[in-house]
Amino acid sequence: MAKYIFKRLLRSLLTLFIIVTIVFSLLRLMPIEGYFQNFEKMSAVQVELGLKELGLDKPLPAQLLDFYSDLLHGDLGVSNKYRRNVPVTKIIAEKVPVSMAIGLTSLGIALAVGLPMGILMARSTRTKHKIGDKLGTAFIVLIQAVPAAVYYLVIQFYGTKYLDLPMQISSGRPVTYILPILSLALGNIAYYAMWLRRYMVDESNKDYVKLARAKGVPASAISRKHVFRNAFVPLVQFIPTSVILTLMGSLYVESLYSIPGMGGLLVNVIQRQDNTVVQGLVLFYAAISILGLLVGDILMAIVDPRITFGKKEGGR
Amino acid sequence: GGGDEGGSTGGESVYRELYSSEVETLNYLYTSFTNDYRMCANMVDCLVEYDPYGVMKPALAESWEHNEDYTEWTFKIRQGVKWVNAQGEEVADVTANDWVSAAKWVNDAANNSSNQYMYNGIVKNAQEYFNYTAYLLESENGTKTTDADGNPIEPVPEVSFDDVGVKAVDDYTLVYTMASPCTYFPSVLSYTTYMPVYGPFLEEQGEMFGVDNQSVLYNGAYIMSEFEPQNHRTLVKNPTYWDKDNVFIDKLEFRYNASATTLGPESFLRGEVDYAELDASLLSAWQSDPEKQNQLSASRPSVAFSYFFCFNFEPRFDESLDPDNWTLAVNNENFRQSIFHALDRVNALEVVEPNTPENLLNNTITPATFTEAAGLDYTQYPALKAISDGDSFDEATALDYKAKAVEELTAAGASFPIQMYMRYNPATTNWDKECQVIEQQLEGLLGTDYIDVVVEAGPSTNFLSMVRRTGDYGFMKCNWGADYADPQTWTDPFKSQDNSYNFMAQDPNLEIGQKPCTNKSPETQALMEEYYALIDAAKAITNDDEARYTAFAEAEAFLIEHAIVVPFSISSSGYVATRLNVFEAQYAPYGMALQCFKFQKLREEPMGLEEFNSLYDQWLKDRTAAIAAADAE
Amino acid sequence: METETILSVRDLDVKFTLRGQVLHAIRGISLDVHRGESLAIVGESGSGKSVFTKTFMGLLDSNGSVTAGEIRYNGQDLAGYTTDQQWRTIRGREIAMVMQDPMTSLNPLKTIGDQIEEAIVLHQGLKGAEAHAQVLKVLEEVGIDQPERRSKQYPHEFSGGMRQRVVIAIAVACRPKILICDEPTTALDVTIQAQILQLIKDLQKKYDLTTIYITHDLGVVANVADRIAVMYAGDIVEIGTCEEVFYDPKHPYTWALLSSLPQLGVKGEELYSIKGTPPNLFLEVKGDAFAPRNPHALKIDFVERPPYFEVSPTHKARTWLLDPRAPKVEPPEHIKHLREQGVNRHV
Amino acid sequence: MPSFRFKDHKTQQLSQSVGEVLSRNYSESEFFEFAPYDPTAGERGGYSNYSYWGSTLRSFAQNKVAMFFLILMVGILAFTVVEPMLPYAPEANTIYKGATNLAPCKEYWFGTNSIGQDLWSQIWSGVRTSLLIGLAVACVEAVLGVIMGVLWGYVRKLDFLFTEIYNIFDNVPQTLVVIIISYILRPGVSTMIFAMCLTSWLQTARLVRNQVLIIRDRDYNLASRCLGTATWRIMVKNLLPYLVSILTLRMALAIPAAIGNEVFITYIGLGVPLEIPTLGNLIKAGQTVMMESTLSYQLFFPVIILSIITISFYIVGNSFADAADPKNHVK
Amino acid sequence: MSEQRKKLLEVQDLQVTFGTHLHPFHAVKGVSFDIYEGETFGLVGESGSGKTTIGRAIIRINPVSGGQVLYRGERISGRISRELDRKVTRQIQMIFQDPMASLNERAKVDYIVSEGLYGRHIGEAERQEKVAKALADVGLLPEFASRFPHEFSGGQRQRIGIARSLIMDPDFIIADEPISALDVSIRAQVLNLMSQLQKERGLTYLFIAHDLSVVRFICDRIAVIHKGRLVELAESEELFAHPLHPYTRALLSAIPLPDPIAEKKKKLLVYDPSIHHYDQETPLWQEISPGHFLLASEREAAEWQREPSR
Ligand SMILES: Nc1ncnc2c1ncn2[C@@H]1O[C@H](COP(=O)(O)OP(=O)(O)OP(=O)(O)O)[C@@H](O)[C@H]1O
Ligand SMILES: Nc1ncnc2c1ncn2[C@@H]1O[C@H](COP(=O)(O)OP(=O)(O)OP(=O)(O)O)[C@@H](O)[C@H]1O
Ligand SMILES: [Mg+2]
Ligand SMILES: [Mg+2]
Repeated sequence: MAKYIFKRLLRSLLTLFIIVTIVFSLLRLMPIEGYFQNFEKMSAVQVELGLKELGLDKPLPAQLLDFYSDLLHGDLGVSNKYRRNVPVTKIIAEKVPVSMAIGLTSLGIALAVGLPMGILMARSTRTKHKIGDKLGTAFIVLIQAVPAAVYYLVIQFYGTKYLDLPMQISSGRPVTYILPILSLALGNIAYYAMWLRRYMVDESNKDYVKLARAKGVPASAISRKHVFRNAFVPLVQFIPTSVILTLMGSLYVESLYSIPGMGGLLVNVIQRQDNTVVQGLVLFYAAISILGLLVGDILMAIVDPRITFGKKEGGR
Repeated sequence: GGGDEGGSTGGESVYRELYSSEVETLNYLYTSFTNDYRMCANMVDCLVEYDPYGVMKPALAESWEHNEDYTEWTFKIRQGVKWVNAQGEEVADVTANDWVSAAKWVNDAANNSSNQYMYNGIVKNAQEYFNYTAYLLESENGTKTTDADGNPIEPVPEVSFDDVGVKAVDDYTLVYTMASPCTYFPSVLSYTTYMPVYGPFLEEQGEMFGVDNQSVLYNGAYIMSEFEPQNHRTLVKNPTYWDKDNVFIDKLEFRYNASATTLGPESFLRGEVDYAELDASLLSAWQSDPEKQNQLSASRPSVAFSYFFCFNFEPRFDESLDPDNWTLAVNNENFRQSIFHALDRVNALEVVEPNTPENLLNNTITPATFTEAAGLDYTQYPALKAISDGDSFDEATALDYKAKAVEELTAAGASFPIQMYMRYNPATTNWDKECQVIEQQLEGLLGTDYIDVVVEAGPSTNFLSMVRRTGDYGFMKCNWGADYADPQTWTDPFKSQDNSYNFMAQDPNLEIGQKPCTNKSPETQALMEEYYALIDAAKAITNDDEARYTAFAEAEAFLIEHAIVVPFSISSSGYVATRLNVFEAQYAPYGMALQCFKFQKLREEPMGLEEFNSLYDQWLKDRTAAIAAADAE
Repeated sequence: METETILSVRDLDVKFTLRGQVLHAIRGISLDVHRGESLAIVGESGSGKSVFTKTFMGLLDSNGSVTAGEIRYNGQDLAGYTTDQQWRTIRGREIAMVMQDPMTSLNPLKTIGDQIEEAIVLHQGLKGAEAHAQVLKVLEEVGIDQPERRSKQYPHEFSGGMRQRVVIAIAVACRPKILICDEPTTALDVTIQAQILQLIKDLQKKYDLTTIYITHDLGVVANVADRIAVMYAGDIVEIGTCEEVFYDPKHPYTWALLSSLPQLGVKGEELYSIKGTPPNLFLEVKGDAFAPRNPHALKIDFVERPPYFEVSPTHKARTWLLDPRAPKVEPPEHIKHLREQGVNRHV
Repeated sequence: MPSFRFKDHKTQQLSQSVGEVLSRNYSESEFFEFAPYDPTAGERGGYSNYSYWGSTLRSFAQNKVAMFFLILMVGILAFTVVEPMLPYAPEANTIYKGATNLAPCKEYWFGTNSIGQDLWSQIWSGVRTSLLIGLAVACVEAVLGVIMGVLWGYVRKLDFLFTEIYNIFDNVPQTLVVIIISYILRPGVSTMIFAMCLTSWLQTARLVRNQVLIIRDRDYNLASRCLGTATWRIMVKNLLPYLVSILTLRMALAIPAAIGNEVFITYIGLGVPLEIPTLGNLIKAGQTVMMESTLSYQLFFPVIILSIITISFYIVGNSFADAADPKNHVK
Repeated sequence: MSEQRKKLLEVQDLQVTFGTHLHPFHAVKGVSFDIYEGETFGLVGESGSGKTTIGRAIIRINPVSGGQVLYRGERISGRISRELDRKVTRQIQMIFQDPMASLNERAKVDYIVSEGLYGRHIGEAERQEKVAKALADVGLLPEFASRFPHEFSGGQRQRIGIARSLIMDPDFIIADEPISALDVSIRAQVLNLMSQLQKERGLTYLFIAHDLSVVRFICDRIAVIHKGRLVELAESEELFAHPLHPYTRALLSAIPLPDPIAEKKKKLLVYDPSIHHYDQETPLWQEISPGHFLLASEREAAEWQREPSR
C-alpha cells in the first residue's frame, strides 16, 4: 500500500509539473500593461525595468527554469500586485483557515442534515405515498437546478430583509455566520442526500438485504446496519474532496458576506495579473485536489475490505 | 466588531465604511492606486496641505520661498514632528533628510516607483539619475553591453544622487532645484512621491517596506493600528500629531466587503456604516421614500478628472466595421462637427446623475474651477469663455453639418451609414448603459441612414491596452487626471508623441502594428500641426501665468472648435449616504487632499440632499472669495 | 402415510403491478407442506417458484401482493399479515431461507461471524461470548474449517461454495421450522452442488427441519426430495412423491422436463425438447397454459383450465389427458422405463 | 382481471392464432381431440410488446411531473422564439425616456430598469441568449464528450494519456482560461460559448469513459470482435446506444449548468456585454438594487424565469434519462 | 482413433497470464491438446479453472503469454498477418455463455445476426437473404429479424447467437458453456441444434462446460481441466468408463441422476489436491493408453490405474 501511494504521488508530481507549466505559459499571454499600476504614465525604460524585475524579460523557457529552481528551494515568490512584496505562501496561509473554518462547519452541518435526510428519503420510497421522498426530491431539484449564485442571493435577501440577520460576518458574533454557512451547506445537503438516497435504494434491492430481511432483522436495523454502511462507501470517496473544496472557499458566499477567505482570491489575482500568486494558487489547488482523490481512495480501501491497493482486481 | 451602535460611543468618534478593494501596498513612495492613497494620505503628511476651499497651507513645511526665476524652492521644515510606529511609539524626528531619502528611493530605477514621473522634468537631474540607475540595472552595473534579446545597451553618462536637485541644507531646511522654471511646484508636493520617509527605517525594511501596517512609520493624522487584508483595517488618531486639534474623528474603521456597492446602502440604513455610495439606479427609490429621503446626499463633483470623447484617426478595428470608411469620415470636419453638436451630453449624464446632470457637464478639457490666474478662472480666459458658457448640443447645427458632411463624404466615396464603433469597459459601472443611451440618442437625431453606432464591450481588465492603445475603437469616452495646478497637465493626452488617445499626432512614417499611419488627410494634418505650434508657444511662457494661461486656452479652444475632441464631463461618485460633511475637508483637485479625514467631523444625522445642495452652493461662493483672498495675500 | 401439515396454502393468487400493467404471477395454487418432509418445487425460470415461497415470509417486492387465498401456518393466516412486526415472528424464527446466489447474498462489508451472530442474537437469545461460541459451532457444522479465523473474514475472501455454506449456516442459526432453499446450487459447480445438497440433507435430519427446495433441474432433486411439485406459469401442474413423479409422470410438461435432461439422452439422437417459450403472464391465460407448446394438446386445453386429476392419494396432475374421455397418450419412450434404465446407465 | 390491451400488429397476430382455435365452437366430443400442433405458435408465445424508444416514451409519458415541466419547457422555448415576432414587441434595448425604475404595470409587465428599458422584453431576449448559450454548450459538450470519452474508454492505449490530460485540464482554472480568451477574442456570446466549451466536455468525456469501461468487455462486444467488426462500428453500434440514457441526462443538465455558469462568469465581470441581455446580465443588474424593496422585482423576475427554465430542463432531463434506462421499462 | 484424422487445431503448451508484472496470475499453465476436424471436443472443469480463458485465447481475445495455437497448421496466436487474421475471424466463431449479455440489446436481431457480414461488402438483398436463412437454420421465424433481443426467451436468444456465428460459415466453433445459463427445459433445444448443425455442416466444436453429463452427451473427446492445468483427456466413453484422475472421478460422482433410487445410493467422491506431492515428484502429461492422457507423476499413474474406477 505504501508503495502504491508512493507511486501515485510520484505520478501526481508529473501531473502537477505539467499543470503548472501550462498555467505558467498561459499567464505569459497576458498583455504587459496589467503588470503595472500606472502603465499609462510609465516610460519605456520603466516598463522594461519592471518586466526585468518580474523576470518577464527572459525567454519563456528561462523563466520556467528560474521558477522551478525557486520552487525547489521552497520559494513560491512574492506577490506583485495583489499585496506587493508579500510572499505568496503568507497570502495563502492567512486565508486558508478562514475558508476552512466556515467550510468545515457547513460541511459538518451538511453531513449531519444530508445523511439523515437521504436515509429518510430512501425509507420513504418504501411507503405508500412516498411523501418524504417527494419532498426531499423537490428540495434536491431546487438546489441542484437553480444556479448557486441565484439562490445565494435569495437567501441573502430574505435572510437580511425578513429575518433581520446581519449582512456581513464579524468575528465573535455567531449569528453573523448563519446565512453564509446555510448558503454553503445547502448544496452539500442536497448532494449527500441525493446520492445517499440513490445508493440506499440501489443497495436495498440487493440480495444481502433480502437475506437480512429473511433472517428477521427489523427494517430499521437493516437500513442502519446493512444498507447505510454499504451505501455510504461510495460517498466516503467524496468526503475528502468536499473537505478540500472548503479550502478553496466559495467566491460567491465569501464576497456576499465579506468573508476574508480563499474564495475569489484566484479570480482576483488572475484579474490583477499577479502571476506568482496565480501560479502558487494553482499549484496549491492542484496539489490538494490530487491529494484529495488519493485520500478518498485510501478511505475507500479502509471502509471497504474488498478494495486492495496495488493489485489490479484479479478476475472475480 | 463594528456593532450596531451609532457613530460615537463614549465620546469617541468612530467612522465606519465598507470597501471592496484591498490596498496593494502601503508603500506610498511606490503606489499610484487611489485605494492606497486613501490610507497613506492619512498616515503621512506632506509639506503642504489645503484648506476646504483649495487654498494651500503650510503643513510639515512651516513656510517656503522661491528664487526669482522659480528654479529653486526652499522649505522650512516644522520642528518637533515625530515618526511613530503602528503601536504609536516614537521612533525618530521628522527632518529635511526624510524628503531627500524619499527622492532617492523614488528616483532609483531599482525601486520602479509608479509615480516616479512626478519628478520627471520638474526636479533637476531626477530623471537623469533615474536613467543612469536604470542603465546600471540593465547592464548589470556596466558589465553587459547587450540585453537579453541581443540589442546593444546605450551607455548613459554617470549621474550621482548628489547632483539631483533635492538637498537638506540642515535638519530643518529643504531645498529643491528645478529642472526648468516651475511656478506650480508646490502643487506637486502633495503627491505621495513627495512624502517624507525615515531613511534608516526604509533601509531596514528593504523590500518589505509598506507591506503591512507594521512596516511603515507614521507622522500623519492617523496610525493604522489594525490591518487584516480582505477583512478590516483600523486607523486611530495619532496622539503625537502636530495638528491634532484639527483631527476630530478618533477612529476610522474600514471593513472589507466585496459586494460593498450592493450592500453599502442597506448597511447605512441599518446604521452599520457611516458612508455608502449609491448606484444611480437606486436614486428614484430613495428619493420617493420619506425614510430614506433625508439620508440621501451627493458627492461633490470632482474636477480632478475630465472626460471627453476622442475621435480615432488611426482606426485599427475589424474589417467588418469598415475602418477605411471611418477614416474618410473622421477626417471630415463636418462629420466630426455633426457628431459634436448632435451628442446630447446631458441626456447621457442622466445615467449616472438623473437629478442634476448639468452639474457634471464640462465644456472644456480643463474643468472649470481647476486653476486660475490673475483672479480669473482658466476656462473663462477669452479663447474659452464662449465655449465654457455654451452647450455644444444643438440639433439644428448638427443637422446642418450632417447635410454638409453627407455631400462631401458622398463625393469622397464613403458609404452610409457610417459605422461609428464605440467601446466601453464592462467593469466600469454604468458605462455600458451610457453607451446605449448615446447610441439611441445619436441614431435618433442623425438618422440610422447616416450613422450606425456600434457599441461593443472591451475586456474588463487591461481595457486600455487592449482597446485604446491599440486603436480598436472609432469614437470613445476617454479621461485624464490632473497632476499639478497648471493647464499644461491637461494637454498631455494630446501630446505629439506616443499619443494613444486619438492618434492625432502620429508621424505619418511611424508604424503602429502593421499599418503605417497614413490615415490623416492633409487638412487634418494641417490642423494638428497648427495645434502643436500653439502648445509649444504656450509652454515656452514660464514666468507669466496670465500670458501662459491665455496661450493654453487658445490651444485648447482650437482643439474643441475643430471637433477633434468632444468635452464631456467631470467625474462624480454620484450619490452617497454619509455622516460626513465633505465641505469641511481639505480640497484640491490634485494630490492627496481629497483623501484626508483631517478637519472632518462625524455628524449625528446623515446629510440630506437639500442641505448638501445649499452647502455646495455656499461652498462654490466661499471658494471664490477664499481664493481671491489668498491671491490678495 | 401419517403426515401432519405444517403449512397449508389455499388458492393463492399473487399479482404484480408494473407501470400500470398487471402480472398474474401465481394463479390459484393450493399446497400442503408436511412436517419434516422435504418438498421440491421444480419449474422453469419465471414459473413463479420464488414468488410463491416468498409469500410465506412476506418478502414479496413492494409492487406485488397476495390478492386471494390463504397461507395457514400455526393456525395463523400469513396472507393477512401486513406489518413488519407480524412478519418478524415468522421470518427466520419459523421459516428461513437460503438464496440462490451465494456471491451476493452476504453483506460485503460485514465479517462472516457478524452476519451469523446477528441471526443467533435475534433468534436464539444469546449474547456476547456465548453467541460467538455458537457462531463457531454453526460454522463448523456447515463444514468450514478453522471457524475462528474464518469468522473474522469478509465474504469476498470466501469461495462460492463456502459462501453458500455460510448462507446456510445463517439460515440454520435461526433455528427455523421450515427451511426454504431457493435454487441453492444453481450458481455452483456440480461437485460443490452435490456437497451442498448433502449438507442440507444432514442439517435437515439433525434439526428436524421441513425443507422446501426450489430448482429448475429435476435431476438435482432426485436425491433430496420426498415430494415434488412441478410448476408452470404460476401454477402447480403436477405433484407427487419423488418416485411417482420420476417413475410415473403424468403431465406432458413433466415429461418434457425429464426428457430434456442430457443424462437421459442417447448420443447421436435428438434430445427430447420443449418447443417455444413460456406464456406471457401479463396476458390472461386461458385454458392450460402449457397448451401452445404441448404437442399432445387437446382442443379443450385451449378453452378450459384442467382440474387436478388424482392419480394416487399423493399424486395429482392438472392435465386433460387424465380425463377418461381423453385419448391415451404414452409418455416418451426413454423416460418410461427410467427405473431400469437409470440404474444400468449410470455405472 | 384487467385485460391486456393489444397495442400493435405483432400482438394482434398472436391473439389471432389463439383466437382462431377459441372461436370455433367445439362439440363436447371434439374437445378431447388433439389440437393442431404448431411449433411456431409456441415460439411466438414469449413475445413481449417491446420497442426501446416506444417504451422510453411511454414510461416518460407516465411521469406526470415530468410531463408538466416538459410542456412548460416547450412553452418557454416556443415563446422565446415567437416573442420578437409578436406585434408591438419592441427591441429589447429600447430606452423609454422618463420611464425609469417603473414597477410592473400594464404597459411594462415586468417593469423597467434604471435607464428605462422594458424588463419584459429584456428578459425574453435574455432567455433567448442564455438558452442559445446553454444549448450550444450542451451540444458541443455532448459531441466532443462522446467522441473523446468513447476513445478514452475503448482504446486501451489511450487511457493513460487521456487520464493525464484530464487531470491536467481539470486543474487549470476555468477563470484563467476565460480571461485569456477574452483577450484573444471579443467578449460576446460566441466567445462565452467557446470559453465554456473548452473545458466543459471533459466531465462528459469522463462520464462516458467510465460507462464505456463498464460495457467494453461485455460479452456482446467480445462477440463483435470475434465477428471481425471494425472498431468504429463497435463504437457506433455497440457503445453509443448504451450511452443514450446518461447522455440525455448530461445534456439536459448541461443546459442549466451552462446558464448557471454564465451567471457566474458575469458575476466575476467577464460575461457577455450588457448590451446583449442575458439572464446573467439581468441578474447582475438586479443584484445591485435587490436590497431596495421597491426595486427588488428587477432581481426577482429574471431569477424566477431562470429558475423555471433550469428546473424544467433538470427535471425533464432526469426523467427522460430514467425513462431511457431499460431497467425501468415494462418488458 | 485413426491417426489419419486431420488436426484442425493444435494447442501447444498454452499459457495465459493476467495481472501486472508484479502480481501475475497464471490462469492457464501449459495446456496442450489437439482438436480433429469434425469432432466435438469437450473441456470440463470447475468454475475459474481457465476454460473460458483457453477458448478466448484461441479466438484471440486474450493474449497468449506462452506456447502457441495452430489452426490448420498455421500459427494464429501472437502477431499474425492481416490476411490470416481475416481468414481466422471468418472460420473460428464463438458462442457465449450468457445469451442475454452476448447480444447487443439496442440492436435488432437483423443487425446482430448479420453483423459479421458488414466487413464483406455484401448487397442489402443478399444480406437479408442470408439473415433469413440463418434464422431458419436455427429454427427461428424470419419475422424475428425486426425485433430486439429483449423479446426473446433464453433459448431463442442463444439460437440467435448461434445464427450469428453460422452466418460467417465457420469451420470451428468455440461454445463456451452455451447452455449453463439456460433453463433445463430449453437446454435440449440448443444441444439438439448444435448436433444437428454439426451433422449438416461438418462443424468442429470446442465445447466448454462444467457439467460432465452434458459433455458426455455431445462430445467425442473430453479434457478435464483443473486450476489451469489439464488433468485428463480421453474419448468420452473411455473417460466415463475408466476415469483415472481423482478429480475426474470426483466430477463423475457428482453428476446428478434423475432417478431417485440410483441417486440415493450414489456415493460422492471429494477431490483433495493434498494427496499430490508435486513438490517431490513432478507430474507429467502422459498418454496412458492410446488417446487417453493423464497428468500424473509416475507413481500416481501406476497407483490410479490399479484402482478400480468408482
Ligand atoms: N417485483 C416484480 N415485479 C413484477 N414482476 C415480477 C416481480 N417479481 C417476479 N415477477 C414475475 O413473476 C414471475 C415469477 O417470478 P419468480 O421469480 O417466482 O420465478 P422463478 O420461478 O423463481 O424463476 P427463476 O428460476 O428465474 O428464479 C415472473 O414472470 C417474474 O417476471
Ligand atoms: N481479464 C482477466 N483478468 C484477470 N483475471 C482473469 C481475467 N479473465 C479471467 N481471469 C481469471 O482467470 C481464471 C480462469 O478464468 P476463466 O474465466 O477462464 O475460468 P472458467 O473456467 O471459464 O470459469 P467459469 O466456469 O466460471 O466460466 C479465473 O480465476 C479468473 O479469475
Ligand atoms: Mg427464482
Ligand atoms: Mg467461463
